[in-house]
Amino acid sequence: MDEKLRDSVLFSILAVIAGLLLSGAMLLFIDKNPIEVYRILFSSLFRDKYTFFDIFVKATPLIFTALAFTFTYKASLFNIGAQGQFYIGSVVAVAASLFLQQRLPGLFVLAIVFVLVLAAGGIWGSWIGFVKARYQANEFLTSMMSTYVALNFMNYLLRTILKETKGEYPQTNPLDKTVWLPKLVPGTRLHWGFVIALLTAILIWVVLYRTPFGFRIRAVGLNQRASEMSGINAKKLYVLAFFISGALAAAAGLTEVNGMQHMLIQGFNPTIGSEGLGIAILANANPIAIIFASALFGALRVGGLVASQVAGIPPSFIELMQGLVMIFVILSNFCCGELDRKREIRKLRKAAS
Amino acid sequence: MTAFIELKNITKYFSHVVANQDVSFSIERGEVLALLGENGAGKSTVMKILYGLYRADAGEIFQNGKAAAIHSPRDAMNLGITMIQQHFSLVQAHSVTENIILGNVHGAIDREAADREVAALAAEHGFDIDPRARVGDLAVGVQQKVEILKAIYQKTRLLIMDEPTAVLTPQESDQLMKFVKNFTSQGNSVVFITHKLQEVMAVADRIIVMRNGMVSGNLRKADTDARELSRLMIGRELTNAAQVKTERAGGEVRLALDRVSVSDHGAVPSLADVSFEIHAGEVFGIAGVSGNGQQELCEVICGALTPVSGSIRLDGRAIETLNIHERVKRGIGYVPSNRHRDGLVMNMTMAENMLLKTSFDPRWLKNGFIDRKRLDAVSEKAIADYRIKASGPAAILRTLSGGNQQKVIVAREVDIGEKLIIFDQPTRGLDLGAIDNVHKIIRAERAKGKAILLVSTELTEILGLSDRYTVLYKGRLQGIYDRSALTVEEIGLLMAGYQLKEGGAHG
Amino acid sequence: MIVGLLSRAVLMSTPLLYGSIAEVYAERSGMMVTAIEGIFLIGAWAGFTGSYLTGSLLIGLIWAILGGLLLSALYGWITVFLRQHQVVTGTALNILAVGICAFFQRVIFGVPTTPLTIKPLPQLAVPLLADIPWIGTILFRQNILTYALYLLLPVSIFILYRTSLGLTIRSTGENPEAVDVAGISVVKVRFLTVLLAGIMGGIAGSFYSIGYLGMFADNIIGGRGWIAFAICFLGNWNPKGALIGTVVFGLAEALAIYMQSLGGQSFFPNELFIALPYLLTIILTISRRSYNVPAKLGEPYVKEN
Amino acid sequence: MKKSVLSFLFALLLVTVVFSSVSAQKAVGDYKMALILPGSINDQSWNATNYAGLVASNEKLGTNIEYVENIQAADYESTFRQYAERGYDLVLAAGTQFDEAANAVAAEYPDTVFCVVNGSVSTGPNVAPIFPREYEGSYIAALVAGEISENGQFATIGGFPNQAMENLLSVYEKVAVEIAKERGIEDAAAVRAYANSWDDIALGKQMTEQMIDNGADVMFIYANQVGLGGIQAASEKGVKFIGFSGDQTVIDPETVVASVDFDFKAFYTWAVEKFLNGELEGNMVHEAGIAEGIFVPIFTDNVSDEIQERVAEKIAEYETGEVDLTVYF
Repeated sequence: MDEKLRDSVLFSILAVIAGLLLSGAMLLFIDKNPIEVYRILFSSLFRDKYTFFDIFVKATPLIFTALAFTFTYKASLFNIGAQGQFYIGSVVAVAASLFLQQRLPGLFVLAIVFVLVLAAGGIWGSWIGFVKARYQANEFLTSMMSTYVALNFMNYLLRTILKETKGEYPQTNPLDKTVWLPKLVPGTRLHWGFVIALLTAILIWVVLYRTPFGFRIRAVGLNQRASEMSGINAKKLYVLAFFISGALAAAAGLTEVNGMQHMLIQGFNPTIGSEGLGIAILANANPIAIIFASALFGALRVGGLVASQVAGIPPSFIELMQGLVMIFVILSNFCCGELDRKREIRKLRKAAS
Repeated sequence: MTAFIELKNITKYFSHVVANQDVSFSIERGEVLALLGENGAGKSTVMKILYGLYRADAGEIFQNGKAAAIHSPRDAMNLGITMIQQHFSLVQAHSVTENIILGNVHGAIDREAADREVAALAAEHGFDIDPRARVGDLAVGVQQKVEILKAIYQKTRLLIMDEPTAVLTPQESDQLMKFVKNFTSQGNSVVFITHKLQEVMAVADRIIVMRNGMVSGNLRKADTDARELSRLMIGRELTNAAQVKTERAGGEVRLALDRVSVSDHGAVPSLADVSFEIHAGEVFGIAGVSGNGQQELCEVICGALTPVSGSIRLDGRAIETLNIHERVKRGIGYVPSNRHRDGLVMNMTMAENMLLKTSFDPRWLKNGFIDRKRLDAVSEKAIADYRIKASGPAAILRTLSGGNQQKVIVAREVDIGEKLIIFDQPTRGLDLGAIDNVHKIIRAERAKGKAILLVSTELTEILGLSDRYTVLYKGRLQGIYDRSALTVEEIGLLMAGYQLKEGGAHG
Repeated sequence: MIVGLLSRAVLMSTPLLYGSIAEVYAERSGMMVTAIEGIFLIGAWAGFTGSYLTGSLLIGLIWAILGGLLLSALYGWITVFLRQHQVVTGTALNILAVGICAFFQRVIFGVPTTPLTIKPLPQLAVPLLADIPWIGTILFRQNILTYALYLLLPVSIFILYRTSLGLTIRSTGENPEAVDVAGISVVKVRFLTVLLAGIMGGIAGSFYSIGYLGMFADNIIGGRGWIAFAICFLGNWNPKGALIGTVVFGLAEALAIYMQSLGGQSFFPNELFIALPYLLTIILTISRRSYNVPAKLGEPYVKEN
Repeated sequence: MKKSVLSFLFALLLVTVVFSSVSAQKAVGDYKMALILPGSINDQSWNATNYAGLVASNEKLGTNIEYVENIQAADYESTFRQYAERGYDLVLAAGTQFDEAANAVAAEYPDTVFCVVNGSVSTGPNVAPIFPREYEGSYIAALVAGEISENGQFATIGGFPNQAMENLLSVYEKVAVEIAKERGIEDAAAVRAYANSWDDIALGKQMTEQMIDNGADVMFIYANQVGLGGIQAASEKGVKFIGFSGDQTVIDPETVVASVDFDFKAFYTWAVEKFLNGELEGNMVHEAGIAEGIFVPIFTDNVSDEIQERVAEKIAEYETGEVDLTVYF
């Protein structure tokens, strides 16, 4: 077991390095010195307080979407609709905040909004689980389609009833300061959403590994038939797992709207769903490891932005880095599996001879 | 004269087991070779290597004295070798013809011509098969004929059959044996993989016995007997499953099924009008060829299936509408025949598997979380009580041997089944020591006054353990008998669907 | 006007049908090509770049095919040979494809001040047929890629149901072990269908850049690869079904654009039309009765345990 | 006496300080300036146009404006801040979508001037948006469109329906229809649609095709890359297209017979010069239009000299202030 864990950590690190090396080599095509670019990229992270804490600002929603993917993944379900669930969460967060901000005290509003966001995201997610349970509809397909539906729903609202009062752009009015998530570190953008994300990751770990409910989720994921034969209602768990998954992704909407952007804009964070998936894989679907993997992706994004300001590399370089890192992580999963197999065979040979 | 096929020093490792070690033997022209051994002895593996499905880690294969490079089944087929897998390799959704010509045609397919060709081939060998029938709709015995036709279609000279009679009635088995004799009389060879001694004695010319991945005997049938073979197979003398004399338990009726029917897909009922009672302190046996409704019977009692009609009572109370979870609470334990699929989560720990069926039970909770101390203690106790070879409660179940996995499930179900325990094929794939162990447990639980439903395809097991038994054929009971009421031949007829009194074919 | 609408529906359906037939082949062998969006994008980019640099649409098309082939080969290598998860691998490759196209677009073309355009594939009127009223305009005044499709569709049906290759492909998705035992390499079959999907996906992608628009933009595909993916499900994994599914999507899109181009509506939910195909997919997925999903779709084939 | 000496000394000090500060005034190239772009500079439309403005300013004025591309909504504020933190004197951002962020950040960094191109909100002494009066540009486009239309059917596509967009499209439509009617086309009319996208080229092409099928004979699109698809469609259908925001006649002079080029080179140079001269004040929107030479009509040979002259006359008329376009809003 220990060797396995060591391999998986070692290979994940190697995979990240390999991904960065290969994408760095691409920089030679545009006559940039990769070493110099990476030096700027990583040193810029520590350039000032603001930039440094921005890593965690970026990581916050990613933790949520990665957890969203993970939670259903543990039940052997694929929720790739986190992007749409995030949009639903964002819409509800902004609509409820705008509606309540004048009427109730700020913290009170935040609490209500939080509950509403979780409920809305959960319901939006749970129908995917429901049609899977009831009609055996492929959840991969339905969750993917649900993102486009959510996106267009959001676009419609932004173009009509949620549109800013000056009526210029498909975006909402800014929120009152009273309903902002409070700042965590003064002089930076880091808000309490990050703490919520950390606690959520820990909570999800506890739920999965320390409660009967989480146990059943994992059992269904590892052997659905045996679980059902053991009296576990897999269909009910499908709906519940998707409810929680949807609520988690929607929570990212709350932290982004109330914590960071303080309004809703069309085309808001269009990649956090797929990045969340990548992070979940990098973290081997471990809620605690997700925190670190999210910080890495956050760092790549923040550093990449600064590097494109300072070193003049095109912004597509960030996607190149992320894509290659993900590919290498997948390859490293294969290597770990092979190493494990070889090790077992070696042991057997020794025992046999 | 050189052998048709010769295997030399074949060695194969799987990730958790040594499947074959230094396996060497030959296959002659025109002979029926039996490959005998317990489950997991490495019989199938070595044949899959010969057929090119697996690649050996060491060793060589010769055909007619020449080294043969077999890297894929295609190579094997080119050498005239075909293998029929234990669970068949047919595409359920495709027609008989499509299955037979798969891999054996090139370019465009003239469907009508292919159908005609297959029909002619079937007629030639006396098989009654519609080439256009969907394989998934055919009975298992017929599916095997499709597999055989496929081999003949390829003009094979060596036919390897993996446990071919496991799914057949004794009468169907006889037909198969006739085909084998006929086939080998034309100079072809057959390898028969089996763990059944009687079969070996009936059909084989020569016997290779395997144990723990190694060849433990290579004998002509004429020179050996069942006693020697079983010794080679299990490593020690076989003691007859002693019929322990126990007085008939006179307990009250514990489980009562009354005209229970289960419909699978609406058409043919998988259980029809099944009625019987099991008393407290009684073992009730279900004999029959597998696939005749045994699994449905177990599942309808444990709650995984709902009957379309009839009632099930436990201690007089109707339970047919309760779900699995509620029946677990009422004390019904169930050891399923396919433990990997239905009873265990292989990638979880031993302790987590102990929790699987009772995760709703508040006794495992402490402040809303799983009480791991308690769970570990219970698991430790199971490890001690059942002598489970595991490093501890945290051992991943996959790393345990098959027998120890079975012990885990038995330990759990015995604990759950305070009233009734269902054992479906509880000894399948276990070594003799483990079989003994399971039998002991069944007797002990009986003695405690539990009702026990024992499903087995091994007649010796049924006859050795049951107080009363029945035979299940196509979802119907073929009468209920006391332990010593019938001869083995009579039971065989019942298993094949004949009624004893009328003597005519049933259904 | 209605003729124009239908003609445009056929036009816009063309790449979707290429893509969904590509998926039909792959999924029949058990492989979900979840990298389809990325393959479309690479095809669009390589097709444009090849055409622009060489001035030949044919060479552009070849580049597109090579581009699709390359990405699908990577996908196939990881999922078929290394047996890694198909959804996860696809997600990674889709992100990577965005990076590659945008990055190398910059590497090759720098920052042009005027739009880079090429002359897209011309509409060719088929003699005689094009003069049939209505149908002529709708079906026979299209470009060469659409005509190729008229051939590809029956050929695909023939291959899948009337040839040994088709039988092998279909069997691989249902029961790979049977195929293995029959002496055919499962990984080869699956890799082959994935490559085939790469080729057709590349052509589909290039349709947007060199078949229709004559230019390339980073988000030129914008989710259309996923629509092709969805159509394969809706079409019950056969080319005929894919055709029907494509027509439905094509009509919905054409209708959405028709409504949009009428203008003058503010609260009218255009978005509903844009989302309609996706909603339709969900509804059909739920309501479909005879679900013909290949039994081993998405499962890697592991021989040894 | 002492007092006068003191005051003299004080005055001297003051002069010295002022003088030295003048002599130490930065060279143009020493100003730290940056431009934030919402998309990629090779998008062949909005971002490319702004980038061209930056290049022109750097070349003509000797400034050293840096740029950063593809900034997503979530990073507007942080990007402003990062430049401000690093002591940039002027931060430009291309697009009104930056308005909120600029106004939010500005108060904390009084030494930095925030200038949103196309912006219209200014709530601080150091927030100085610059705004091209796009409706003046669309007026020019309408002058051409009205003259060249054969059936008087005008069609327009906008990216998103914001106020500025609606104004400029209204001016275009009403003026074009008016001219067509003057030319005797009684049933002249205009139809307007929104793509709700800035970058879906295929959508632009399909919508345009549909509008042409519906009868339009002059197209006018202001929706970045969406417009590129529109030109493609117009070209295939043989319909005239009035280019906007860039010199789109180079794409296809047979189709794009005329184009209103936003001279962002002039616009940027104008704005940056204002800044260097200390005239880029806050709390107001700096508008520029025909008078500032931002909108340049470009004609191809497909527009007759006669029409070109008439258009030039009308523009001259406008510059004298005789025409009020706001009545068309």
